[in-house]
Amino acid sequence: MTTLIDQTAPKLTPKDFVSDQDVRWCPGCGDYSILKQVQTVLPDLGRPKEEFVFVSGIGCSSRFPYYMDTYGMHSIHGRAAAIATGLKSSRPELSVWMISGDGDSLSIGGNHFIHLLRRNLDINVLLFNNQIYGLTKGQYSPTSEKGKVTKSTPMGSIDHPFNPIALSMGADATFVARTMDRDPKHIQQMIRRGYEHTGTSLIEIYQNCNVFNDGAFEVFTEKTSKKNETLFIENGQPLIFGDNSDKGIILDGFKPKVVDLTQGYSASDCWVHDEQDQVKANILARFFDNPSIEGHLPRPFGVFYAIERPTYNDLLNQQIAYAIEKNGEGNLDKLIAGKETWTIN
Amino acid sequence: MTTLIDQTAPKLTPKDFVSDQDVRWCPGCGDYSILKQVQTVLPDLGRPKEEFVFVSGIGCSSRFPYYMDTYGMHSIHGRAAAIATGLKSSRPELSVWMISGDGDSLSIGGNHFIHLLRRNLDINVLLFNNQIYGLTKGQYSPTSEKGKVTKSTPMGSIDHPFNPIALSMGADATFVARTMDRDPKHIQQMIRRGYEHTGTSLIEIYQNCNVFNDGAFEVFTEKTSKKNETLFIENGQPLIFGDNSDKGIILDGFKPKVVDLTQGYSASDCWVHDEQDQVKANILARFFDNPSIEGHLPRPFGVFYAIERPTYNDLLNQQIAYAIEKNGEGNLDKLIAGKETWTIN
Amino acid sequence: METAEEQILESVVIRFAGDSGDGMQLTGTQFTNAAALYGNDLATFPDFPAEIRAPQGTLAGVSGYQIHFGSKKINTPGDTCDVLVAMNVAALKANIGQLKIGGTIIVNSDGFDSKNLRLANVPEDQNPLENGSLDKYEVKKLDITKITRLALADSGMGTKEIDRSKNMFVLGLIYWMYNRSIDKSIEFINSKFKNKPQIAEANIKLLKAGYHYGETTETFNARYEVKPAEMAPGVYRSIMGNEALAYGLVAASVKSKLPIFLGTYPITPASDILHELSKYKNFGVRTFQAEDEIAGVCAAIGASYGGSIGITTSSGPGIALKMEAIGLATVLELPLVICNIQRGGPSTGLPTKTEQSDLMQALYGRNGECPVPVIAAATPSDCFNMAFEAVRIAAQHMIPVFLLSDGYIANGAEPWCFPQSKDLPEIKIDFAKPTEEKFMPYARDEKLSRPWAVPGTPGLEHRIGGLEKQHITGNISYDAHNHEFMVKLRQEKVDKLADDIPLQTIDNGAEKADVLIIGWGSTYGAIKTAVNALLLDGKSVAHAHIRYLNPLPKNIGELLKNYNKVLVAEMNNGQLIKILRDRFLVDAIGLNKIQGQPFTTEEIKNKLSEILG
Amino acid sequence: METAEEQILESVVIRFAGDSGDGMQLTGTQFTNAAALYGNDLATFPDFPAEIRAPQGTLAGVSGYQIHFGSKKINTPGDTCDVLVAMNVAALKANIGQLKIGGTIIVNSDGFDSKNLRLANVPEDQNPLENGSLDKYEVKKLDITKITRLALADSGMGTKEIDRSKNMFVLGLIYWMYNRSIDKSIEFINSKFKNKPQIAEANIKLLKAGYHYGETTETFNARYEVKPAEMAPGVYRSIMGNEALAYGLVAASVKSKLPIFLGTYPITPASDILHELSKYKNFGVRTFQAEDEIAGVCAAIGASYGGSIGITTSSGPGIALKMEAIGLATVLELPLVICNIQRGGPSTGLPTKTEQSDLMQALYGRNGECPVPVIAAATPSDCFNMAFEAVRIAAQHMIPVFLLSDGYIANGAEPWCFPQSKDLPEIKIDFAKPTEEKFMPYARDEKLSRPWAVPGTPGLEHRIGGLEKQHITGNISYDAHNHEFMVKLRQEKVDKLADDIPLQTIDNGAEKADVLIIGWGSTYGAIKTAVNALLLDGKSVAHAHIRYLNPLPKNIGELLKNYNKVLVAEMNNGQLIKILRDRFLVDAIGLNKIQGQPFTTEEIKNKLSEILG
Ligand SMILES: Cc1ncc(C[n+]2csc(CCOP(=O)(O)OP(=O)(O)O)c2C)c(N)n1
Ligand SMILES: Cc1ncc(C[n+]2csc(CCOP(=O)(O)OP(=O)(O)O)c2C)c(N)n1
Ligand code: SF4
Ligand code: SF4
Ligand SMILES: [Mg+2]
Ligand SMILES: [Mg+2]
Repeated sequence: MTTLIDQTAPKLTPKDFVSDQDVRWCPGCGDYSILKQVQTVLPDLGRPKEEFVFVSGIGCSSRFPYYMDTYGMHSIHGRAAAIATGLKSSRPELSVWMISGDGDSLSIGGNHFIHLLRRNLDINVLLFNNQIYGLTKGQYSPTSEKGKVTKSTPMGSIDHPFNPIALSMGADATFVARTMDRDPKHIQQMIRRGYEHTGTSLIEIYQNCNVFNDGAFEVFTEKTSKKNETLFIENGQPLIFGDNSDKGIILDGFKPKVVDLTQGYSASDCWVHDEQDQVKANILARFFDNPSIEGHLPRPFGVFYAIERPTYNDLLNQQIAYAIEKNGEGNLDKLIAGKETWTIN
Repeated sequence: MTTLIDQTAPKLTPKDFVSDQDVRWCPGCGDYSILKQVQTVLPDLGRPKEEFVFVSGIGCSSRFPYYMDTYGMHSIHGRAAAIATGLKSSRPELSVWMISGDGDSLSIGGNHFIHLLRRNLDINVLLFNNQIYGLTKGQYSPTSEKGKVTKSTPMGSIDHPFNPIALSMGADATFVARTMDRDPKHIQQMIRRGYEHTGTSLIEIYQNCNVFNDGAFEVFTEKTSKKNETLFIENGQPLIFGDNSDKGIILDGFKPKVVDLTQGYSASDCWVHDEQDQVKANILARFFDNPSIEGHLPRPFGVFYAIERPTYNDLLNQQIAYAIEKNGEGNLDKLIAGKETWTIN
Repeated sequence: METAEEQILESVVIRFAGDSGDGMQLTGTQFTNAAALYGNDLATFPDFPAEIRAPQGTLAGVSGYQIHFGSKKINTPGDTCDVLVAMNVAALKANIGQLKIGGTIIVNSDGFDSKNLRLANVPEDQNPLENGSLDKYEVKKLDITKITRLALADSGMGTKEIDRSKNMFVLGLIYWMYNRSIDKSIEFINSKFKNKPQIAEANIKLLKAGYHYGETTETFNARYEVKPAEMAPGVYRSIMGNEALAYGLVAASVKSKLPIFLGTYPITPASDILHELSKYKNFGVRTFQAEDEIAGVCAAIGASYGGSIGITTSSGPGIALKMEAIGLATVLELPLVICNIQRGGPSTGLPTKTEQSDLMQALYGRNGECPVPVIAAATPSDCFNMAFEAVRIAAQHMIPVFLLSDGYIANGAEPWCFPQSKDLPEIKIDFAKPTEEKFMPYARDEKLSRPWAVPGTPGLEHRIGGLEKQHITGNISYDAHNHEFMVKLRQEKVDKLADDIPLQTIDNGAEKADVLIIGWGSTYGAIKTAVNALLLDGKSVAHAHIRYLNPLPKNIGELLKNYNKVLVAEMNNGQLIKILRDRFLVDAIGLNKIQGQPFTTEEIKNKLSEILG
Repeated sequence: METAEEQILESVVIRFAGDSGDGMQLTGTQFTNAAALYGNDLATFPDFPAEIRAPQGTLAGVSGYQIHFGSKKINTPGDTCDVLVAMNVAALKANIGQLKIGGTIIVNSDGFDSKNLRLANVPEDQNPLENGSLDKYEVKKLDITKITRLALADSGMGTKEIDRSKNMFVLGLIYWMYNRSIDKSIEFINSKFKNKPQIAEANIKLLKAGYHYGETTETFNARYEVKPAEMAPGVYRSIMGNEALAYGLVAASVKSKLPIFLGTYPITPASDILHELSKYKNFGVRTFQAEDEIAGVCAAIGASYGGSIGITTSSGPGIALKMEAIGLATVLELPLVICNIQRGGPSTGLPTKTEQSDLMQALYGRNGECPVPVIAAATPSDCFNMAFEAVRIAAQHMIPVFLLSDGYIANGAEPWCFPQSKDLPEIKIDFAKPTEEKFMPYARDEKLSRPWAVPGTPGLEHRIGGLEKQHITGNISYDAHNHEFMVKLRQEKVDKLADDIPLQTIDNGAEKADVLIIGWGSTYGAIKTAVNALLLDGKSVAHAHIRYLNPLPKNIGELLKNYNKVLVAEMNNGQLIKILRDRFLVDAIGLNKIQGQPFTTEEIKNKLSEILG
């Protein structure tokens, strides 16, 4: 086992991040691709691997840490955010990653999720959204579309689903992005961006569960429909999509509209993406129609929003440092004695 | 004890909603006013009082149900939303009210809170926000401002606070409003609006805790500052405020700006409030600056957003009705026998 | 063309084992139905991995289904099997230990190629089909994959899809071996693939191919006949525990006229109750898949307050989360049924394996003095009875009731002579009605139960909550003596329930004997079989099976005195035994198995024999 | 002007009682400090309502503070009081039952007007100051309100503000009665109102007014002297349980060099530990006020994984919520300290009252077989020792540890001869270090403890989780025998801890006697006093106080055999007694009080006398 303190140590490769455990997802599961992309990006980040910690909850996706040859914890359902918060607050120098599913983070773990976002701990959150409970064999999840027929909803689900991007914006997240299992390059890009962001980076990843919810994201991932149904957003770039980059988004007042760039509109008419604009990020978040609806908007992928705000871990550790600076390191005898003592001889 | 089934029964009065229990809040607490306004509005709603149920969690505010002579449950910390969900789903004809505090609903109960909003049960939520934990004697809450010194934050809080209106919007609430303990007429108005809304009505009420967080909302409630610091929004009306209604809000692109209506601008230049506009409601939700900041925006009060969406309780009960219509009322013998049986003689 | 000789057997145990993707659960269930319809008594034991589909070919991915069927009374799925179907090396390796010496192995030889050997960690030169290690068994080597592909060569289906039908060949073969008709399975296939006629046809083709293979080839020199069992007259069906539990709840709902409200969150092995109940909307059953377990139980409490029978279902980790709310329900004194389908713990533990280790949690897992009734089902069909009982007790006594089941009986099947609706007792519920006097929400009847006054009833407006309440009025009370009084009253309410439950009986054996073995829950079948055998041997032993764990039946103390030794068998590290020792100061001995697997009859027999000396 | 005669008393019990807004807690605390500094031994008992400020004048709003101080050893706050300060009718009504016949009542007569009578539900014609019902006491009627208003007439303060200073007058008067200096309280006032000099001045003025009132008027014909107690030589301070607990944690942090991470959510009566610890950032203490209890404990687990000592604090309902995560920590085998400051249950129960009813929850409140060590503090200062122990055990044995305290000792005070840092033992912790061999996260040392390998250490990368783990490697294992092995191993790990804790001692009385009374936790003082009295009477009785509840000290079984009868006194409906009966089959008798109030010495004496016959 190589020791990696040495800065001149050989550069890490993806293989260094592969653990000795058999990967046990169903053949064809979208989780494989995400695992691979993470293992691809990590060696490039220039950090020794002992500094990475992957914390997950419970769910198919949450098995992830077992497959990474880093530190890791497969915890309990919904609580990864809280565990990661404790770890990052007390060990701010570590690179902490949270792996979770739509059930894990938006159902049982919803509260920790929104609190993590508002506190803005410097943690990278990969939210595997397959719009289903995979591990428990196919009940609907808080991101499943209304009307979905599953084992627990034989007459169709009646829950209005969460829009994870909108929810994250409402919880004052400082970094919000979306990507998909079938676009390796894009996942890698998003993971890198998330890593570079100081604060909680929420990356929603559309992930196909080919056993219980196959094809949920097909229109976004399949070659035939992808270009017309997805909108890849990049900071400073106009919102353009379509088979031949022939469609654009303009804002008509506050209403986004699709325009045809071959018919009178040009790229310069289009809305230019600004990652720091909260209002516009909120509008983009609402590009969330069912793709079967006439006149629907394409689904955005990329970084919706990214701003800087002090992190909870920094603030906490600054208070510690300041307290020591101001009062000196704690003196146990003084503490125990308190303000008033008396002596008996 | 009068029986109220009789439709010709005498009209109810506020007194009919006063229970026989001593009210035990601290003298001066903002909760008193809210209680009074609810007791004032209820008789006017034209519903027999046995149809009202008040469900609360734990906190000073959550003692509320004891003081109402209706059905009620003082439950456990954070869980009022879940209990109310079960009650309303199974008894949709009841008028269900949820009483909760900023700790109760945004700290421990945060998950049930956002799920209630997305499911859109027809429940009226009164969220008493005093930006503190009152009952446990003064720790900071998820709505306390950063830097707040409390019993648990001697060096000031380092948590970025939730913006309850923005969070509710992010959770796809269908009715979002804000009011304050010190404006009885406005509370009454909001309660009535909330009651009339079909779906979850979230009403945030700024409530002064004069023991542990006195004056938190002073700038909004005190005569001297109120007019300049608050913005009362009404559907279809321009956003105007100020001592002599001399200030207005216009939108400069997506940026709201305060303009002087005595200096070149008129009411017709101002942004006209539209309760059904999600984008604008989101912008209004972000009028949330610290009032001590130069050039800050006034704090909006009123209905931010109100749209119609089918309620969970209606959809559930429709499925039940449809199932009965389609398959006939359940036959127990058939159910137990299942598809295949055999007989032994 | 009857080449094979026919033998009559009293009972047979078959174990189907293959990869998670091989459809062994389906094969097992189909054969179970056929055996049941034929009139055999039977018991089954599905045993599958925690992963949805663990990597193909590995030991972790092996999925098994065991069925024990016979012409005599069958109480367990069998300690060992007579026939082992093994679809690959891993399946063979994982299950060979359970096969009787001389037993039959049906292997798919294609599952023993280099790749499969490697995946199962078997060195190439130790292929069990070749190294003689199976000499003590009768091995039937068939290249089922090849046969399947050939049979469906011109079906137009892809290889992957074709391979998935392998299990139908096996099923057909086994039908032939045990002289069963394939008709019901054909019906099943047709209805399952109603919208995919091509697949239906392919499956049926293979089913028949399997059957014909048995008939045609000379691979099998014997064919077996297992006659119908002598069972009490009546109408029967095959039933699994979770199904029975759901039916029991619905039956109680019908008989009490209380609509069901299920508030729950999916978790293995309890989710199927949600799946079942969500189908019964025409019974007025409302199911709410909540955001978590806490919301599930709280919604059930809200519904109970509104006059429904609130139910919540889960397994260990989820039950842990519900405890605070169950405490609330205890103080509110509202009906609530908490079903814990136990699994291997602690923590996430062994989610798909069985265990009985949540008894202490049910009894003591809440803050404060918070007693609640706890009952447990003994067999798959008993889940029906105990679910019915749970609702009855909860609603008539205004109290939360724990119903314990476990993964073993939840997924196990047995024939069930099911009751008729008209023979089930009514569950009489009287909601409070307005009277002249001021309504007292904490007044009590002779059961110490308080009135159930539902919102909407004029004149009964009242408030309840989790703070200590004043006796009778239900107002908040911080009074010292009232608190002690109420704590004791809540305990007495549970204790008094003993008047409303059956006395403990001796299930098997004499009223006085050398050794009494006590069990609870799913250990019933194994204990029953073991004690039967020992009684036949003339041993002085008896079996009592406790269904009512809190309060215990009133006569248990007396009953224990009739035996020199008491053995308590549990699939945990000793929980009920603690209660019995504490209550009766009896020096009971524990027999404990904590392997995620039910007791075998042998294990129990051996321990009893050891004690009998 | 010494008009009053001086009497020397061995000990005195004073109870301050008034409205929640009357500042009785502050008055009590100030007097406690003065008595402590004077060298008295003492014990206190604050007793306040659940509401922040219940409606003024009502019984629900009465707040009390009792102090027992003396020149002899004081173990309890006293069953009854010698002096009762009653600021209004409600306070008198609620507390008169505790006053000794012939005791002194100091009443604020203004609090007995028509309004106050009405609020306290006392009919106008039954004013206790007038109807002779107080004839058996010595009543000192003072219009404290009037005096206060007069004294501060020209302070420029409003009436409401002025009235709030009433308690300072009372304090001054009591200082005079017991011959104490007012200087320390003046210092306190000056520092408390540093930024409000006007209020400081007003308070001091009244303090002096009270003192002078005693000196000048002839209301009091006696003044008392309670000499310093004979206590072991050393440096003392006054300490409350929650404070001591926080110091104990910090001390253990210093001695182990493990930084503290507290993950918690406020709840009465545990919040003060959070308040205390949040002040000690310069000790590297990190406090995290989480969004709920689950997040609190989970964050602590995360921090423990990172090499801190993770701590979580709560009371009953919050502890219930933490159980699933504690199960996880048990399987992860990470250090974790769970402090439960118990209060009256079940459910929300009696939040500000004391109880010992969460022992079973600590032992059994999780799913699966999930044993953890449980220890309990006996007195306010003992909270220091046991908190130190909890950290030591958790960190050295890699295990979650429950530390039980309760509302009574958490808020009660006593003099404490506190230890010096240098005299506290080191807590040696060895984090795992990389070696040549592959790292095995579930390898074990002789304590059966596994290595603590913290992220950031090169070469020790490993994954842990809540699924059953393979022995040594820590990999997921569904193996049947491994599971049983691991369940038993986790139990053995707890059992083996018995080697690392002190043997049980007899606190008081003989090694062999007629009756042994066993207590745990905060009942210590009352039992001690009762047994002392009986021993002086020559009774054959002894007292053992159990601090280590799981595992029990190894010698307990032996020890029990030396007594004919065993009495187990608990502030619950019988919990430890269940464990002892189960484990040792001893027919122990229970003495149970479930009134939200500690035992009185009398109650224990009476029960013991009854048993002694
Ligand atoms: C406390 C608790 N409740 C429920 C479960 C059962 N459970 C495990 S994973 C899961 C949901 C999985 O869905 P998701 O988080 O979307 O992950 P996926 O499997 O789809 O990747 C559930 C309900 C559990 N393990 N623990
Ligand atoms: C499970 C649980 N955790 C913690 C508490 C303690 N507790 C009671 S109320 C409360 C917070 C109160 O704050 P908020 O909801 O804002 O209500 P307020 O008192 O301010 O009206 C807390 C922490 C509890 N009762 N139960
Ligand atoms: S069930 Fe779905 S999400 Fe889970 S491993 Fe299989 S394909 Fe992936
Ligand atoms: S503590 Fe604050 S919120 Fe609570 S009753 Fe008193 S003033 Fe109101
Ligand atoms: Mg999912
Ligand atoms: Mg609050």
